[in-house]
Amino acid sequence: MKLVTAIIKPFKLDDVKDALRTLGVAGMTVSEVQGFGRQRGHTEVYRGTEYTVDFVPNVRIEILADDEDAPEVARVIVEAARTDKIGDGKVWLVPVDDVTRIRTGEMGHDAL
Amino acid sequence: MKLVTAIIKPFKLDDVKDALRTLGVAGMTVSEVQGFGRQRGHTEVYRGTEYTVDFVPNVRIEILADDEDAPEVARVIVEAARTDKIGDGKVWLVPVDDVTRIRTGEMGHDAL
Amino acid sequence: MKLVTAIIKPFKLDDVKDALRTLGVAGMTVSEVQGFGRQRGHTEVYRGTEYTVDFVPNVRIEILADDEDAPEVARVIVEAARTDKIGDGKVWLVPVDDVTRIRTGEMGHDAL
Amino acid sequence: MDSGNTAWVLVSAALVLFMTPGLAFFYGGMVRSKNVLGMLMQNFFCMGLVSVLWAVAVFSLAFGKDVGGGLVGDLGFGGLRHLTGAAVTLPGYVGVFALSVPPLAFVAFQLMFAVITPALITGAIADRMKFSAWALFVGLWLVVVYAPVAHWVFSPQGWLFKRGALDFAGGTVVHINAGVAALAVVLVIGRRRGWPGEGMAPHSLPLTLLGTGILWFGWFGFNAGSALGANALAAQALINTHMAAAAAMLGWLLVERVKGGHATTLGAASGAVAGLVAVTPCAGFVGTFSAIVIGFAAGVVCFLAIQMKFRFRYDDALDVVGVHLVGGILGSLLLGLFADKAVNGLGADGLLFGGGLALLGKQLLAVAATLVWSFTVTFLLAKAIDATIGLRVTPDQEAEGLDVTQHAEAAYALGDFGSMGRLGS
Amino acid sequence: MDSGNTAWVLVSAALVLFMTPGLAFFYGGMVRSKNVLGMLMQNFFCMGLVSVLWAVAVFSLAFGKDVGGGLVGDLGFGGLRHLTGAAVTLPGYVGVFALSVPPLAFVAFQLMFAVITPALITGAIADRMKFSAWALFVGLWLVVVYAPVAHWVFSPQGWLFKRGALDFAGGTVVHINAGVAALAVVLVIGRRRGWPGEGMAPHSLPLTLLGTGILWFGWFGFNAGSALGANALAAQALINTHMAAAAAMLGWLLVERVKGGHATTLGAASGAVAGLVAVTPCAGFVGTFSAIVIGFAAGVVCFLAIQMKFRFRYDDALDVVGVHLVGGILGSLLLGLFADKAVNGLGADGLLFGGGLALLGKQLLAVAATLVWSFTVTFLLAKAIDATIGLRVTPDQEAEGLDVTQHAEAAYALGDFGSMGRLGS
Amino acid sequence: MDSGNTAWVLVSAALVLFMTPGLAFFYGGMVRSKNVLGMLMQNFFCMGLVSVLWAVAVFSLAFGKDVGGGLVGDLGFGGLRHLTGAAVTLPGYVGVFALSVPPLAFVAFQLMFAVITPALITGAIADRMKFSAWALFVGLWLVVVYAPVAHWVFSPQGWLFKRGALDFAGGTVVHINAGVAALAVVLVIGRRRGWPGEGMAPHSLPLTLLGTGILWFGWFGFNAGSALGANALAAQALINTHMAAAAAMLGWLLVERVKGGHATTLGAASGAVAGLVAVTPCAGFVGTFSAIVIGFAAGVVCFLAIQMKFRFRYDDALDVVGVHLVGGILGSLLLGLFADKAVNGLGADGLLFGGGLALLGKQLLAVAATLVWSFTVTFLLAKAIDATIGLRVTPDQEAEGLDVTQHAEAAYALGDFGSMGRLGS
Ligand SMILES: Nc1ncnc2c1ncn2[C@@H]1O[C@H](COP(=O)(O)OP(=O)(O)O)[C@@H](O)[C@H]1O
Ligand SMILES: Nc1ncnc2c1ncn2[C@@H]1O[C@H](COP(=O)(O)OP(=O)(O)O)[C@@H](O)[C@H]1O
Ligand SMILES: Nc1ncnc2c1ncn2[C@@H]1O[C@H](COP(=O)(O)OP(=O)(O)O)[C@@H](O)[C@H]1O
Repeated sequence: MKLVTAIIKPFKLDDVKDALRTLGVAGMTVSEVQGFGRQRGHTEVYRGTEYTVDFVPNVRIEILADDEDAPEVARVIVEAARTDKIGDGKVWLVPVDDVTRIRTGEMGHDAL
Repeated sequence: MKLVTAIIKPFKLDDVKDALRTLGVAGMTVSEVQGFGRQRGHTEVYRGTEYTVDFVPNVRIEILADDEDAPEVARVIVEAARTDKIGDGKVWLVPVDDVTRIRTGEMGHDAL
Repeated sequence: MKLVTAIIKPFKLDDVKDALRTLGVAGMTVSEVQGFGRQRGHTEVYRGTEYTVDFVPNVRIEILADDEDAPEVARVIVEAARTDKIGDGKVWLVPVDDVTRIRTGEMGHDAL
Repeated sequence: MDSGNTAWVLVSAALVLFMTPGLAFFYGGMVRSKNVLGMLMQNFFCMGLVSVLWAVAVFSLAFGKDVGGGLVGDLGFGGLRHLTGAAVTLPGYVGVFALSVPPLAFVAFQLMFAVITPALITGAIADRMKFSAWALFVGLWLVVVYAPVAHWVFSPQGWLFKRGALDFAGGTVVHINAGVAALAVVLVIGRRRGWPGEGMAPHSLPLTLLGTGILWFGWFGFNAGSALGANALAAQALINTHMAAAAAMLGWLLVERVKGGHATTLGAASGAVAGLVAVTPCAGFVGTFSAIVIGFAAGVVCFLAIQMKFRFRYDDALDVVGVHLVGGILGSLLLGLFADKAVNGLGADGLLFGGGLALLGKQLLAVAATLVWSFTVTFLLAKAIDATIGLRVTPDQEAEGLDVTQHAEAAYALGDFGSMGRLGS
Repeated sequence: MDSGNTAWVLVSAALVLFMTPGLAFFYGGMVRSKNVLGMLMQNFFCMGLVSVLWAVAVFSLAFGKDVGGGLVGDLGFGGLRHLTGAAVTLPGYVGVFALSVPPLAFVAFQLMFAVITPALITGAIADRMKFSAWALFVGLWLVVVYAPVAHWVFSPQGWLFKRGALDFAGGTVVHINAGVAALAVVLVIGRRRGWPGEGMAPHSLPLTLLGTGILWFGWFGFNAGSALGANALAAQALINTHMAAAAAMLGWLLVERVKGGHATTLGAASGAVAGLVAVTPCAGFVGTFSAIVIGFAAGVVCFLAIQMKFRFRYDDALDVVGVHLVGGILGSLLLGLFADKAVNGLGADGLLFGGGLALLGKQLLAVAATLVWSFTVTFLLAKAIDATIGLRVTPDQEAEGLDVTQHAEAAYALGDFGSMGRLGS
Repeated sequence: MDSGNTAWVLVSAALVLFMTPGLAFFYGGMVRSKNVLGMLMQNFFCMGLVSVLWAVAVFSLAFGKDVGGGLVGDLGFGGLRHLTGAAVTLPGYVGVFALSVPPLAFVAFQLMFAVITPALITGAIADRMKFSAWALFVGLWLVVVYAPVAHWVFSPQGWLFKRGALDFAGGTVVHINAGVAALAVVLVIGRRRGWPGEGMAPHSLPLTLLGTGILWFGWFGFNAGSALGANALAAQALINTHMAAAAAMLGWLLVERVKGGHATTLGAASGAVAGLVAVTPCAGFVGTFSAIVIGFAAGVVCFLAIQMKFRFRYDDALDVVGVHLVGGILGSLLLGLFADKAVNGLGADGLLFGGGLALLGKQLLAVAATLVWSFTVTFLLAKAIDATIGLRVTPDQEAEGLDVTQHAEAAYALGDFGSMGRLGS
C-alpha cells in the first residue's frame, strides 16, 4: 500500500479530482498548505511599509492506493496539475504498512 | 517507530482524544482537512444557482508511536471514531526512521 | 529520498525558514496544525462558563530531501526551532519512494 | 405636527430598525460557524414577515379602537387604512397624549418594536429550530402574544396602561414578553445535543461586538424616541439609556473580576445589553443617577442570572432569559422605586421618591400579567407547532449545522479552493 | 428655513452616505476572498472621487441653471460657489418646490446619490476590472452620464421632470441608470474566467448581510429624505420603503421555495434590496398597500430576472442588471399604475387610481430615455477606456485576485504564522 | 428650545457614540488576530468607564462654573445635578452662545467626545498594554488631561476660548490631545517585540473598512452636530467634513502612486480619516473649497508623517501620532489661514481672508498649550502606572496575544473542531 501525496496549485484541484475520478480513485483527502520554493511569493504594502510574503497558497492531496496503482495515480496527477509554470508542485510516494476503514474495520485493499 | 495517521469526522475528535489519553498516548497533532470519498458532499444554492460541494470536512490526527504500540493506537482510534456511517474515515501506518524532540534533542522512544 | 516533517511553534517559522535557506534547502511546504502534548492548552471563559482548550497552535513543515541531506536538515530545524520550553515540537523522517516535479516530470533528486 | 419632533421619530424608527440586524450579529457571533446563517436568517426574516403582518392587521390590533376591557384593538386600521396624511387621531392619543407627529411616523416607529421582539427569542433556541417552524411561530406569536400585550401596556386604552403601570419603551412588552416566551419555547424544543458538556465557543466575537455597537446606537432611538418628540424628556431618556448601559458594563466586568476571572469582551458586551434592557421601561421616568444605579444592578444581577440555566438544565443558548427576562423584570420593578415625577409629569413617584408602594404594585401587576399570558400562550403555541410540522431539526441536521441544512449555504469560504463548488448538481 | 426639516435632510444625507460602505459589504461578501478588497476599494473610492467632482462641477451640471431644453445645468455653481448661507435659491426650486432647508443641505443630500450610483456598477464587473480603469471610468461616467440624467429627472428644469415623469428618489436616475450602465460595461469587459462552470461561492455571507442591514437602514434617508422635509409625506415614504423591502423579501423566498429549494439568507437579502430598488421611484407617490404590492412583485420578478444571465451568457457577476435595472424599470412603470394624488398632491394619479394611461406613458418615456442615453454613452466610454489604458486585469492577475495584484494587500490574515510577512522586499 | 435643533443634537450624540465602536473596528482590523479582542475591549471599555465618570464629575469639571482663570470648572454639576428639564443655563452659554437645546442633550453630545478621545490612544499602544493598566489610565487621564483641556477650549469661560482660539469640533481637545498623549504612552511602554522587523500585517482589512465607514458616517454628527443646531452652519460643516475626507483619500492614494506603489484600500481608509481629523477644528469656520484644500493637504502630509516612526524608532503601532497628532495640528493651523467670517460670524478671518496673522497666533497658542499639558501630564501618568501596577504584559503574554491572556477569549473559531473547548477546567 502507498500514500501518494501531491502539492498542487489550488485552482488545479478540480482538474486533478476529475482526472482521478476517471481513473477510478474512490477517495482522497485534501488540505490547504503554504508553499515555499522556486516560485517567489508576493509583496504587500500597508501604509507605505512593504512586507514580503514568501509563501504561496497550495493544496495538498493525499491518496491511499495499492502498490501497483500508485505510480499510475501519481502520473495522472502530474498530467492534470501541470501548467508548465514554476510552482506547479510535487508528487511523491510513501510506503504504508496498513490501512483500516474505520466504519467496517476492513483492512488493506478493501479499506480503500 | 511508526506514524499513525487517521482521518475522522470532526465531532469525533473529542472521543478519540480521550480514548488515546486513556491508552496513555502523550501527544498528537491534529489538522483540518477536506475529504472526498463514498460519502457525498452537499449542495449549496446562491441566487438560484446550485453548487455541488464534493468535499466533507474531516480532521486528520497524526500520532508518532513505537512499532509495538502503533497497532493498538490504530485499533483504539478505529473504535472511538466509529459511527457505522459512511464517511467514518481511515487509519493507516507509515514507517518512521527517526524522531527527535526539539526541546531536548532526545531521539526515538524518548522523544515521544 | 526522505520526507522530513517538523512540528514547531508558529513564531519560530521565520527562523527555521531562514536557517534552511542558508543550508541551501530549495523548498518546503508549511501548514497550520493544532498540537496536543505535554504543553497544556489554555482556558477560555464565556459568560462565566470555562472552556478548556487542549490544543496549541503549531506549524507543520514538510521538506523532501535526499537521504544524505535529510539528517542535516532535521538537525538544522531542531537548532533553529529550539526555545527550550515545553512544546517546542518534534522532527521526524519518513522514507519516500519517489518524487516528481509536476512542471517538468523530473524525478528523484532533480525534482527538488 | 412639529417638524422637529417628526424628524426625531423618523430617525428613531430607522435606528430601531437597525437594531434587528444588530441583534442578528450580536447573536450570530456567539454561535458556531455552521449555524451563523441560520441565526442571521431567523432575525432578518422578522424584518420581512412581521412588517407585512403589522400592515395587514397587527398594528390595528395593538393600537386600534379598543374592543372593550382594554384587551385588544379592533381591525379598523387593517391594511393601515385611514392613516395617510396628518389628519387622523389614534384612539387614546388625545389630550396630554396627543401626538405631534404624523400617524404613519408613529406606526413605523412602533412597527420596529414589533420586529425586534420576536427576534430576541432566536438567541434562546439557537442551533436547533427548523426554519419553517420559526417562520410559522413568528407569525402566530405576533398576533396572539405581541399584539395584545402591546395593547395592554402601550395603548392609552390598554387595561394596564389605564391602571397606571409604567413602561416607557418596552420593559414588559418587549423584554419580559420575549424573555419568558423564549423560556417557554426552550422547554418545548429541548437542549442542543452535547450541551452543556461539549464546547460551543462563539465563532466570531468581533461580529458580536459589532452587534453590540449597533444595538447601543439604535437603542437611543428605542428609548429616547419613545418620548415621541425632540425635547428635554427625550434628552433625559437618551442620557439615561447611555448611562445604564455604561454602568451595567462596569457592573458585569466587576463581577467577573470578583469571581476571580478575567474581564471579558463578551462580558462587556453582555453587560451593556443587560443595562439597556433594564433601563428600557425606566428611561423617561427616572433621573440620571437612578439610571446609573439601575444599570449597575442589571450588570450584576444578569450575570448571576445566566448561571441559573446550568442549575435548572434548560438550554437558553445565548441567555435570552438571563438578560431579557431577568433584566426586564428588574427594570420594571426598580421603576417602582426610582420613578420621579420631577423628570416626567406624566409618570409617577416611586417608593424612593415619596410615591409609596402604589407604583410598585402596578408594576408587579404588569409584570405578572405579561409573564402569565406570554408564557402560557407561547408554550401552547410551541407545543402545537411541534405536534404538527415539528419544531426541531433532525440530529444529523443539527450536527451538520443549520446553514447547510436549512438554507443550503455556507457562511464563509475563506480558503481559496477552486472547488468550493461546481455548477449544477 | 425650518430646523426640523433641516435636521431630517442632514440626517438623511448621512444615512445615504452610509449606504455606500453598506453596498461595499453587500457586494464584498459575495465575491471570493481574493477579490474582496478590490470590491471594497471600488466602492469607497467613489466616496472620494465623486465627492470632489461634485463640488467642482457636477452639482452645477445637474442642478445649475438650465442651459436650454432641460438637458443640463450650467457651471454657475462650480466649486459650490454662491451656496453658503441660507439665502440663495436653486433654479426651479420655487413655488411648491421651494426648499425649506439650507441649499448646502440639499447639495450634500444629492451628492450622496451621486456617490452610490456608480458604486452600484461594481457588482456587475466584480473580480476583473483594473483599478486604474475603474477610477477613470467613474470620473468620466459621472460627468457624461449621471449629471445630465439627474438634471433631466430631478431638476424642476429638466425636460423629463417638466413632462411630468415621476421619480421620487431615483428609480431612473440611480437604479436604471446604473443598472443599464452595468450591462454595457459587462458586455465590453467580458466574463470572469471560469464563469459559469467554476464555483464562485460568496466568501462571507455575514458580510453581505451586514451590508443589507446598512442598506435597509440608509434607504430610509434615501427615500424618506427625498421628501426634503420631516412631514407626513416623509412618514409615508418611510413606511412604503420598509414595507416594499419586507414584501420583496417574502416574495423572493417564496419563489425559492416554490422552485423546490431552500429559503436562503442571500435570497432574503437580495429580495429586500430588490424591493428597496423598486419602491425608490414610488416611495412618496403611492399608498402603503401599493408599496407592499410593488415590493412583492419586485421580489418575484428580480429573482426570475437574474436567471437571464445564464441564458444570454453575460457575466453580471452580482446581478446588478437583474436587481437594479429590472427592479428600477419595474418600479418606475408600476408607479404609472399605483400613483395616487391623495398621497402626494404634487404627484399624479396612476392607471389604477383613475389617472388613465397618461402617467404610464410619461414613465415609459423616462425609462426609455434613461436606457438609451446611459447604455449608449457608457458602452462607448467603456470601449474607449478599453482601447486606451485597458479595462481588464491580466489572466494571471485575475487568478491571483484583485487584492494582491491591484492593491498589494491581503484581506485576511487569520492564521497566526509569524511569517505572514517580513519587513522590506 | 427648538425641536429641530434638539432632534439634530440628539441624533449627533448617537452618531458620535457610534464612532467608538467604529474606531474599535478600524483599529481592530489592523492588529493580528490574537490581539483583536484586546483592541476592541480597550475601546468599548471607554464607553463604560468614561460615561460614568462624566456623570460623576468630569462634565462639571469641563463645563461647570469656572473656578478662575479659565482653567477648569467646579463640581456644581457633579452627578449631573440641576440639569434635568430645559430651564437651567450652562455657564458661559449666554448671548450669542445661548443653547437652543435641552442642557442634557448638550451633556450627552459632549460626553461622546470624551468617550472617543482616550479611545484614540489605543491605536498607538496596540498589542502590549495590560488591560488593568489601560482601565486605570483612562480614568485618570480623563480627569487630569481631558477635562481641563476641554474647559480651556470648548467652554466659553475657558482661557483659550476667551483669547479667541478656534476649535469647531475638537482639533485640539480631541485629536492633538489624544495624539500627543499616545506619543507619551508609547515612549513609556516601548515597542512591540519584533517591531519593526517582523511582519505584523492587518488581520482583517474588511473590518478596518467597516470601521472607516462608521467613522465617516458618525463624523457628520461630530462636526455638523457641533453647530448645536440644524441650520445653514450645520449644513456647511457637514459638507466640509465630507469634502475633506474625500479630498484626503485622493491625496493619500496619489502619494502612494507617486511613490511608485499601489493605491491601497488601507490607504483610502487612512486618508479619509486623516481628512476628517484635519477638518474637525475647521468644519464650521471655513468654506467648501477651503475644506477640500485642507483635506487634500492632510492626506499628503499624514502619509508622510507616519513614516517618521521608522526614522525615530517609536512604535506608534497604528499611527495615532501620524494621523491624529499631525492631522490635528495641521487642521488647527490651517484654520489660521482659511477661516472666513462670511461662513460663520462667530468665527474669525484667517490670513488668506484678510484677517492677518492674529488668528494664526491664537491657534499656535492653543496647539502649544495642548501639546505641553497633554504630553507632560500623560507622560508622568504613564510612568506612575508603570512604576506601580505596570503598563505592559509579559513577553510570553505578548507572544500568546492579548485576547487569551487578558480576556481569556478567542476572537474567532472558524474551524469546526468539536473540541474547540470542553466545559470545566
Ligand atoms: N523540497 C521540498 N519539500 C517539500 N515541498 C516542496 C519542496 N520544494 C517545493 N515544494 C513545494 O512545491 C511547491 C512548488 O515548488 P517550486 O519550487 O515553487 O516550483 P516547481 O516545483 O515547479 O519547481 C512549493 O510551493 C512547495 O509547496
Ligand atoms: N483513497 C483514499 N486516500 C486518502 N483518503 C481517503 C481515501 N478514501 C477515503 N479517504 C478519506 O476518508 C474519508 C471517508 O471515506 P469515505 O469513502 O467517504 O467513507 P468510508 O471510509 O466510511 O468508506 C474521506 O472523506 C477522505 O477524507
Ligand atoms: N506522539 C506524538 N505524535 C505526533 N505529534 C506529537 C506527539 N507528541 C507531541 N506532538 C506534537 O509536538 C508538539 C509539542 O509536544 P509537547 O509534548 O507539548 O512538547 P515537547 O515536544 O517539548 O515535549 C505537540 O503540540 C504536538 O503537536
